[in-house]
Amino acid sequence: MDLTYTESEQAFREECRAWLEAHVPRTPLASHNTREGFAQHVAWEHELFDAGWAVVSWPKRFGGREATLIEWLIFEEEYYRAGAPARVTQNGIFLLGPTLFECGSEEQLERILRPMARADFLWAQAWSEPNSGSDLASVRSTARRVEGGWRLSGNKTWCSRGSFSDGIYGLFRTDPDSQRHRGLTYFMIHLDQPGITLRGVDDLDGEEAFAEVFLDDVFVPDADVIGEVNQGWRVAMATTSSERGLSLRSPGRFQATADRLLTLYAERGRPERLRDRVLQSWMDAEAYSLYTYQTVTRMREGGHIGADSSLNKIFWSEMDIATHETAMALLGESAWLAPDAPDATEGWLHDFLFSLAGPIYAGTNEIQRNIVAQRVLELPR
Amino acid sequence: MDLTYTESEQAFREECRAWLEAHVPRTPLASHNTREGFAQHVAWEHELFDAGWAVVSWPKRFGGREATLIEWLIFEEEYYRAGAPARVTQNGIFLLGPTLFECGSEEQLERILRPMARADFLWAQAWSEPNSGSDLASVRSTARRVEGGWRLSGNKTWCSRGSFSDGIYGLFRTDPDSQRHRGLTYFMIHLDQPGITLRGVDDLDGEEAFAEVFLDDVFVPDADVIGEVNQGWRVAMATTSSERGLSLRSPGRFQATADRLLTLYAERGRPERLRDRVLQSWMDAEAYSLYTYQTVTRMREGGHIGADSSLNKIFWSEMDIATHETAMALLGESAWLAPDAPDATEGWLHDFLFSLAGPIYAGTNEIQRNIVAQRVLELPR
Amino acid sequence: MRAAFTEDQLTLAEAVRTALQAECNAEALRRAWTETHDFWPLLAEQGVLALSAPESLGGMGMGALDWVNVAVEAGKVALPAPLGEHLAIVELLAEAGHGELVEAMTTGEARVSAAFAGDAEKTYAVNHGRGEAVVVLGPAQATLVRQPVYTTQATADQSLQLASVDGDGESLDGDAARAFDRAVLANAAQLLGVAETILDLAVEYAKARRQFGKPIGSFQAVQHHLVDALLKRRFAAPVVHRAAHSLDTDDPRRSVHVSMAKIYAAEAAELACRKSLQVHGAIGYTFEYDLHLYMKRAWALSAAWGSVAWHRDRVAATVLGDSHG
Amino acid sequence: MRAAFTEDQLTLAEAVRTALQAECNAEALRRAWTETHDFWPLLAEQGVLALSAPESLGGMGMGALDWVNVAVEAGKVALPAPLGEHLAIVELLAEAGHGELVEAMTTGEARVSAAFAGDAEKTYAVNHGRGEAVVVLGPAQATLVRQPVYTTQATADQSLQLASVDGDGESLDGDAARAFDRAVLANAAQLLGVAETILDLAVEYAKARRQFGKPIGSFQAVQHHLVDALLKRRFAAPVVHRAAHSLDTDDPRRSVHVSMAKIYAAEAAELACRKSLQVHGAIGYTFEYDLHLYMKRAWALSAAWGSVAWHRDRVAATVLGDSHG
Repeated sequence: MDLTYTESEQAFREECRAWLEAHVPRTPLASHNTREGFAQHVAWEHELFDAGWAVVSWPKRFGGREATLIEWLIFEEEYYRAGAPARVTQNGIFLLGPTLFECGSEEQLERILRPMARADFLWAQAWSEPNSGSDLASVRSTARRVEGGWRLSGNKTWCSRGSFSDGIYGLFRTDPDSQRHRGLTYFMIHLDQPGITLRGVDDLDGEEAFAEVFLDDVFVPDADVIGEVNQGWRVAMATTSSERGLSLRSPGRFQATADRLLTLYAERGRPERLRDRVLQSWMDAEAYSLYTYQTVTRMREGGHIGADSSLNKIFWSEMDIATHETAMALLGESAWLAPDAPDATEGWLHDFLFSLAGPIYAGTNEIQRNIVAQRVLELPR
Repeated sequence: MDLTYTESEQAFREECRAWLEAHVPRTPLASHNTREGFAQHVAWEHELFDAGWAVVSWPKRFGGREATLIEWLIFEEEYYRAGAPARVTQNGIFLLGPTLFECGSEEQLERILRPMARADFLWAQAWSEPNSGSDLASVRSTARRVEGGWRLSGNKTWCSRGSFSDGIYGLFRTDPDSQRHRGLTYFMIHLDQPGITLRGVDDLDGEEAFAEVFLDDVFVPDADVIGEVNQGWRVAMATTSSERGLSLRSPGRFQATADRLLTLYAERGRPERLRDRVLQSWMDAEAYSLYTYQTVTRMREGGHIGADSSLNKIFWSEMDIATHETAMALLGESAWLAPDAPDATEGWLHDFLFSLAGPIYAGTNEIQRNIVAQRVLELPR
Repeated sequence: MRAAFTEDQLTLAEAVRTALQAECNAEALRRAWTETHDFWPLLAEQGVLALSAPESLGGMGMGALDWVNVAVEAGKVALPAPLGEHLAIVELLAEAGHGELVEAMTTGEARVSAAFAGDAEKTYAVNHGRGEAVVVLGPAQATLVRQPVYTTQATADQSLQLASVDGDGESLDGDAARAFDRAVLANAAQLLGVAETILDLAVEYAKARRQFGKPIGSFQAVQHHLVDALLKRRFAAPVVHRAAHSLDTDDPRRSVHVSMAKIYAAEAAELACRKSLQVHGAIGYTFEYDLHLYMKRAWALSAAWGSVAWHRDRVAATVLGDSHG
Repeated sequence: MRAAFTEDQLTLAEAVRTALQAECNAEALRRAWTETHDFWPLLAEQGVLALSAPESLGGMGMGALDWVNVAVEAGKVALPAPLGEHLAIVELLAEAGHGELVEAMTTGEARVSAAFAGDAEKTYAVNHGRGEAVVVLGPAQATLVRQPVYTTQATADQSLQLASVDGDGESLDGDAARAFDRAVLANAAQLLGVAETILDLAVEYAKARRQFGKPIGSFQAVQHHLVDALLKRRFAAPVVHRAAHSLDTDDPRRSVHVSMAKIYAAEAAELACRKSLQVHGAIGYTFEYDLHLYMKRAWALSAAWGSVAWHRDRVAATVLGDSHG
């Protein structure tokens, strides 16, 4: 157990920090859930990629710098500490990217990864259907075999920032006689194809954070199938245990939030009545970081995250809400002022609302608890 | 809405208080889960009954004083405020008694109620079987028709203070072909009958708080069947909505505990770090009392408690644990000293351990939440 | 002892419910974002504005037990109007000799809101920021600002206009502490109402939405979430009702009881938000579904008139005899 | 950065586990109520008593990272002996020039326990109350009581003998603060261990016990109870490990990290008790079933060496710069 950083890790941190200090925009960008803000974020991603910071843990040939997982955690800590912009590439680089590394062909890696990482081509996930949320396997959208590819029809929803994206990825039923997990195939779909209709869906903030995508006989070439036909479920699941995946939510974000909370607490005169809640948030962010360093060490030494990622998700999502609730309590009535109100305080309201989505997206916490019960504790179904 | 007491209610309170002040034993009795302590408690019950305080809300002919439900709440408040002994008759007067009022014959009422109320004949409940705890309907014990009565065989467990009791009551399967709730009959069984073997079971305190009862062809006369044969489930359920039942746990006990907690907090120098927990316990005891007064008012005006009793049980059992946990925290290391240790502090350890049983007995809180979901919120099964 | 409302009280609340449910649905709330959708004339017409005013000034002289369920109904529909504030201050203004103003208020001609004078630097008045006066009200003092300078402050709850208030005030010669407690009670009652709506939406959704081949409301985790929210809501109600009783009877512990009402109602509403959103899942997180209209109101009400932590300090000061915070 | 134990560290803990699981099962704990079932010779034989003593005094000179998992194993079996106290104080005694005593302690000939000098009037030493000395240890001072006068104090945890300590003490000239932090860490590690046993019992029971025609472990409510307990236990472990690291590296925030270890481990153990008992139902509430042996140990450990609230104050004083409590 050595919780101190090596010299090279320390050097990596300093390099990150110096670059971020020099380049992170001084004024916060507009929200990435708006068209204007999204464009600003895309420009930032270009800058990040061109300097080699977009995908630090990826191979150099795809724009990475082959950083270790520990270095990736360091990068994330510095990134959030610097208050750098939200990552509009995240559903590409943390979800589709890892899937391709696990199951993609060499041709796909070559063609897709760099544009994904540079935000030249933006990807949105398309897991849910109107009647398939928690029950991910109840996919109804279909794909029909045609010459050189497939014709896709159906309806996908809750595609984050789908309105501003170039492509989506998700599962379609390729075997019409199949049930549930079987007979599904993993497709990547370009949103400029004929047959696609998109409807923007606003979130609690009133911003177009989601899109619903309607597919009517949309052509997808064979080259955009990941893994084997009818093996889409296995492909999707392979991602969840990938060490590069979003399943390993980096602690940097939560530590930066906890630090902001401490500052807010001091600014508000350290109200005794909220002390224990502030303290708990700070300690939980530490605990989450320590837990993650242990997980990452295990993975570096050949282990897998597996169903543990569900424990992670429960922890960070509930911690994140508690932290933001405490911030709102510190702010009092002014917490609820809209961003354009004269007395508005920066950021907390938006972040509070976003934190509420944590126990819902990427598998509700109820589903995560089921997974932990059945796979970690090995309780019967 | 009139939350002040009428003159007659006030007079009733003063009468209770005066009698209790004059009669409650100055030194606490030994634990009622020991043979010695049980005997002391029985003597107390005699005194209580003879003065007309054992069953205040019952008809006069059974030893009550026909008090209103509000008066019953007042009696309970005064009883616990006075620190009077635990009621060893409770499984009789609050469970079997109400069942007899609802479903018993006139002969049964005449024969059973007074000895029950005076603690001349002590009753223990026998709902559970080794494989039938939460799943109350999975009764395996059987009753076989014989001349003039029934022969009972099987195994009942968790009979509180069964080792010191004279009789038990519970459900037996009288229709051998029946499933679950059907074909059960409600019996009262004298424990001095041939064929009965009793095994004491110690609780967390190491006291013989429970008994397991083995029945081998035990004779029970027809006179000791309550309600109709094969309708035992209905008889048992009728009790749960009885206004005289334990389902309406009186607030007096919790308010007395909260008052003791406030005293303890002050004695320990008002440690800031435990303030909010102490406050919450006190407020919750108030809230529970207010809720109960509304329930009782509704029942006096013809309403039924029904599945609301499950909400009650969840609330008081969780409040009770929190209150005792806070007391233990106030006491620190000395909280865990055994009653006979030189530095022991009175009562809290025993009461803490007992509080932990609250979410388990009389239907676990998981079962209670299911009942509320299905019967109050009308969610599907 | 009779812990239930009178027939008259229930009938009044029922009448207001009928009127509000008809007029102030989710559609109306959405309209209120952009248009001035004004519910004040409706309230005047229903006699609601006159409830707590003295009979000598054209009011109905009713007490807190009479109007508390009216405030609950206002909460249920997330009424975008400072009804609670109005009910709280008319009596104080009458005591302080502002009879004419009170008369105009009961008919809806004059609009006076109230703002909490707490620890924060600024005070915010809910809605009709354009009203002719604002009472700035704390637990021990009240001032009347006659020509307030408003700065409109948009909030997350778009149907609720907030304004920070500046301007000279005159001290009001009346029972400010009582008026403050009334304002807190009205706030708690609205929280109770909005918690119910938020929970009802979740229960209905859980019955209709199917996953894994059955309604999600049949899953134990979903059932227990909703039961937990129900439990909080149910046990908060009598605490709110008792506070109304203590106001009407001038109970020596009135302020403790009122603060408890706020604590229980706010916690019930906040838990209802959490559980309802979780049971809804993604749909509850959208702008087009109605849940957020009520959640945002719950949050706004919870933050107004003293936070839960603020009121906990107030209860502790009396009950535990300490002076924390 | 490598957030994992070394092979040597894991091998040591594994060896201790094997020895303890063989000797200190539930049966042995029950025997310890009445007979003097003494585990000290076993610990001496296994070399455990020598772990943290300096090599110059016949010890192994090991650090907290080396012995922290040994303490976890002691917790798992609810070892009825003050091993944590022993591990915490040998280095302090060596520093203070009590070399001979330390040598005798590492072989098990001398028995010295330690007691927390907290806010309470009395100090209690765990087990071998008959030991020849007691170190009374607080966050900033340590005294050695050479001929302690013991008053035996039975506790709920019958296998753990407690004694209040009186007698004159001599101030120990060594790093008391560090020794105190070691004692707290050892306490936290044992809590982590006992939490695991308590949770394991529940998981096994949930698989075996059937109700409504299926194992209770298949019910979502039961599953989620157990997952909540697992979550707390899992996230407490790295916090305890980090505290050991900070002790060994003399991290400037060592005391914060140690207090966090206590907070997380105690809360994990307490939640494990609640959930495990609830999942067991009535059987868990009996004296004949083993669960209570471990629950009572968890409660006793949680109350020892500063409560969660006490340690929270200590963390807040540093992290939030306030001086509450």
